[in-house]
Amino acid sequence: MNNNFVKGSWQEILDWAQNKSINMLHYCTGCGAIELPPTMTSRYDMSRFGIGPAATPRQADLLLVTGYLSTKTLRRLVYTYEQMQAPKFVVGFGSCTINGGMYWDSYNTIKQLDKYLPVEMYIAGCMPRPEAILDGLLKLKKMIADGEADGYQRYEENKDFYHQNQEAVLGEVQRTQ
Amino acid sequence: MDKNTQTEIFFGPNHPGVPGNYGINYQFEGDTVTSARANAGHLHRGFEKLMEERIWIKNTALVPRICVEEPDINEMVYAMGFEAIGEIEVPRRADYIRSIILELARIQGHIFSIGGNAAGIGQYTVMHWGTLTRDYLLDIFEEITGARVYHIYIRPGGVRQDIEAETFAKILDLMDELENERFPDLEKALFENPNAQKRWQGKAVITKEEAIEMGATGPVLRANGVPHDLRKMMPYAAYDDVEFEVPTGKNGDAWDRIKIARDDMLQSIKIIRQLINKIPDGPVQADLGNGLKYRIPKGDAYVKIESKRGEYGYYMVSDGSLKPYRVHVRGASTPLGLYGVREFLPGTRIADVPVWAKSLGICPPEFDR
Amino acid sequence: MIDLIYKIGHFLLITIFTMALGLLFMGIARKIVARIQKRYGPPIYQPYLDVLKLFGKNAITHGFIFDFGAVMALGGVITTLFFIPLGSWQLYSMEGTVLLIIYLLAVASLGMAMGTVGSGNPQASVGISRALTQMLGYELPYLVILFALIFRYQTSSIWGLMQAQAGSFLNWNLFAYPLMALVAFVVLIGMMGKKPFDAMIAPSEIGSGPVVESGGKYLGMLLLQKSITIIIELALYVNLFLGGADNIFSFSFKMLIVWVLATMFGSLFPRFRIEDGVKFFWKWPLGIAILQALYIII
Amino acid sequence: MRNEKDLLQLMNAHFNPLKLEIKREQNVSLEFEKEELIQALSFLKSHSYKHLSTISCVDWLEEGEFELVYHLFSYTDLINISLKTRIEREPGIFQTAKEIWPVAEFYERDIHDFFGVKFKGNDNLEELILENWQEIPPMRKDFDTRKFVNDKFEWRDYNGQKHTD
Repeated sequence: MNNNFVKGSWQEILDWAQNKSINMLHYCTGCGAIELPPTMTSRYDMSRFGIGPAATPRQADLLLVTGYLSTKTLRRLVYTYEQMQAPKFVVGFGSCTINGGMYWDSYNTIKQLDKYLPVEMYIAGCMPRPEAILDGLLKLKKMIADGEADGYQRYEENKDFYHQNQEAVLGEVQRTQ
Repeated sequence: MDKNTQTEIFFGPNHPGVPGNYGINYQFEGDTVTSARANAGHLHRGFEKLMEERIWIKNTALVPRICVEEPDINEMVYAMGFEAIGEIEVPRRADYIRSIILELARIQGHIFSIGGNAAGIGQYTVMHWGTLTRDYLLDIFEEITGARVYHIYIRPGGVRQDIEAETFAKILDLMDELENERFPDLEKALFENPNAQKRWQGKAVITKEEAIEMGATGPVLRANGVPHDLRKMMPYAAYDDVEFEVPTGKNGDAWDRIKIARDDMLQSIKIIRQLINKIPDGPVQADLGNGLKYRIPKGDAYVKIESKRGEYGYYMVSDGSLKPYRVHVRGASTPLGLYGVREFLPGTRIADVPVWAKSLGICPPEFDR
Repeated sequence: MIDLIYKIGHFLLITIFTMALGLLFMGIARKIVARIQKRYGPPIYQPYLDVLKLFGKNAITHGFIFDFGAVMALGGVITTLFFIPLGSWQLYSMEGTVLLIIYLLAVASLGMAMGTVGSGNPQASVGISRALTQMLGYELPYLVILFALIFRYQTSSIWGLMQAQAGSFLNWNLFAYPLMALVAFVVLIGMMGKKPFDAMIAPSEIGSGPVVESGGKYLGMLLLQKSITIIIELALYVNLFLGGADNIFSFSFKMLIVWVLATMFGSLFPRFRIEDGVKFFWKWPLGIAILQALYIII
Repeated sequence: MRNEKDLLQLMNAHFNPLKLEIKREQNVSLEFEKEELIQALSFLKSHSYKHLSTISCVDWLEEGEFELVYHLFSYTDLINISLKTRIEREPGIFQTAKEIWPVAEFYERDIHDFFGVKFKGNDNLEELILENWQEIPPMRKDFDTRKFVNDKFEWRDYNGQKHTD
């Protein structure tokens, strides 16, 4: 992965193009995923903002973590995140990704998402409504256009912080590169 | 699995064709699945442990989050379990309102699964129409309970609040709209579509003996012509006051199950109309004293109701304290999701694996809990 | 020398124009499908943004075969552009024969096949094996039709076939041989991989088939390849059955009509399974094509 | 079509259950000795109780026993029957019901995951729901989930004050 993210006018054009067309990974990790179909289909129609579902991590730029994460899902999520290509963004859904939410004392779910993956933005709600999802994604588009959405760079820079936390919960994790 | 002829596909937790966060690792040769294994556990949050840490009334907020497609089923079974152990009499009006909520949830669940099945075979238009129709039902739920999906409305002893008259009128209008406009569209686009019939006919066949042996109930059993429905066999809430038929199929394949889902919805509309016309007056909540100090005597009970996928049951044990001693959740698709994948998936084609998984209504949070 | 520069300039102009037109058609298709599904859908210029974004992203390569596959697919398709008369523009299309086009299209899909095998993902190889079987399916009726046409007009060059339909629109092949045009329309949907014949890129079964491992610029190249393929196949159909056109705008307009019809037709049908698709091709279209061919020969 | 009482007489005639109880209309529960339960299961299966809803396990920590509950249902009698038995907590071994109902293999694997009960005759008892879990089975009463979460995970602190204290 080349690390020289040069901040030039070319980068601004790419940021502008990135925010106009986002491929959201179709991976419903938690119970919040039930509010995604209404957002993607006719009533709230996310695709008019250029956000559409992508079938595989390779083609995706946006990783929606929809709700709580059991440790088993966290392992697969880390693999998925590392398969995705920069520039990539993570959006945390619902209170379960912020502070464990309803399952704060469950032995099998993680309590804070941003200890394991760089999170651009959280959408609050114990399953946020489609309007909240759209509002959040529009804010994300603005952040991308202004170049503030640099989660993937933060992940590169303090890679060992994230890897330590992941290994603390998951034990050994296979690394791709 | 010999390496040279068979390869393995992780029809994994992250895949558009899989129903929810659940994986099927199958080996295939040519285009046919040879062996398969369920890769469950991705949605495990330890519900039963959490329920033992919370007092009775607090669990009503936790319980609907078990199965996301049909939250009201969990609330109902939890309330029925509490009332069964404590021998609590629920006012008749609350029974009627509970049945209305359950039937609305059934319609919402069935439309969503028909949309999901259609998306599995590439018919995205029906998915869009189905999810749009479901949203109208969520608006009704929002009007009654204040929330779209998790309603926390059915409580031990009754329901949280009454339904006003104009909400009943809205429900009746929606039922007419569903029956005269929405369903005929779906009928023409999907059920009269030769392609869809060809994609579903004869696929994912589960015979009567296999279903009973495995403990699978609901559309999987009724698709073989067996009219088993817990609303008829063990009537609960207000189902003994309404008449309705139990739709059945003939040869137990995906096509019959999806037609049963459609006929179930039509029956639910009939039930809701009868319930609204005959609803008695009276209180909607039995007087159980202060919610924070609910306490029922020592005892246990296994209660079950008919969810859209079949028998959904709780085994609840109370030791007389403020908290439940043990709650065991029996999801409707547990036998199919774990055992059925290993026994009945081999032999199907790769193109039919999503048809197999979605038409059998495998809902992973039920057996991951 | 000047002639060579003129030719290169002309060639670049055609390629860029075709890519832009193809992406515009894909944007229109997404809008139509969205309207059928009672929603707004992305703006018409969305595919341009997708391609620009894709070329801005990093991409992981799976070895030389993977890269070469994508380049070969795009290259193969661009070479076929030489030989197709696009309305008034014709580079070498004097010599372009129908069989050459069929051969060059096969080269492009073989290139994609090589690329996906290089990616090593089992879902990609299942996808590409489906694509090639489907090609087998629709090639048969298509060749019967082409031989019938060639026999009828005694020339195999597209330009010749197009000239044969000059004059009033009455002697377009669409009206001369309506059944054959219908069969060619169904085969066109199969060639473009639109629903109900998109078993090879079925997202819910094999995670978008051959392109499952290609992200970033590889996906951008394959998107461009798809846009050019659409234009080529539409141009072939318009030339053979709608009498081509003298200027590029009426040519594009005719292509647009055929494209809108194909999209509407496709958006209401679920996906065939791959062997049902091939069986369908060999049952009705092949039968009608043979009937029509006999009618011409006798 | 038996009603609840006939069912109890039938069971009384063939086995000697410790406790018979009609809990509610269409709901009956019986308690058996450890050794007799498997025969009672196959006996009932041959008498139209073909549907095994699920197998539950309750951990009675004070009495030092696990309680296994088998829930059956008959499509002709329309009666729900729960067969209970008690096994000691420590060895926690019981025979498998796999031969009678093949699906029981997964219910037993689930109970093994959460309670650590070993079922003789059920060979694949490896992890079904949890993934490389080192502590004691989580659903046992002596496993404290809040203490475990305190050590392994870290709650978010809102300027110095954890959201849970």
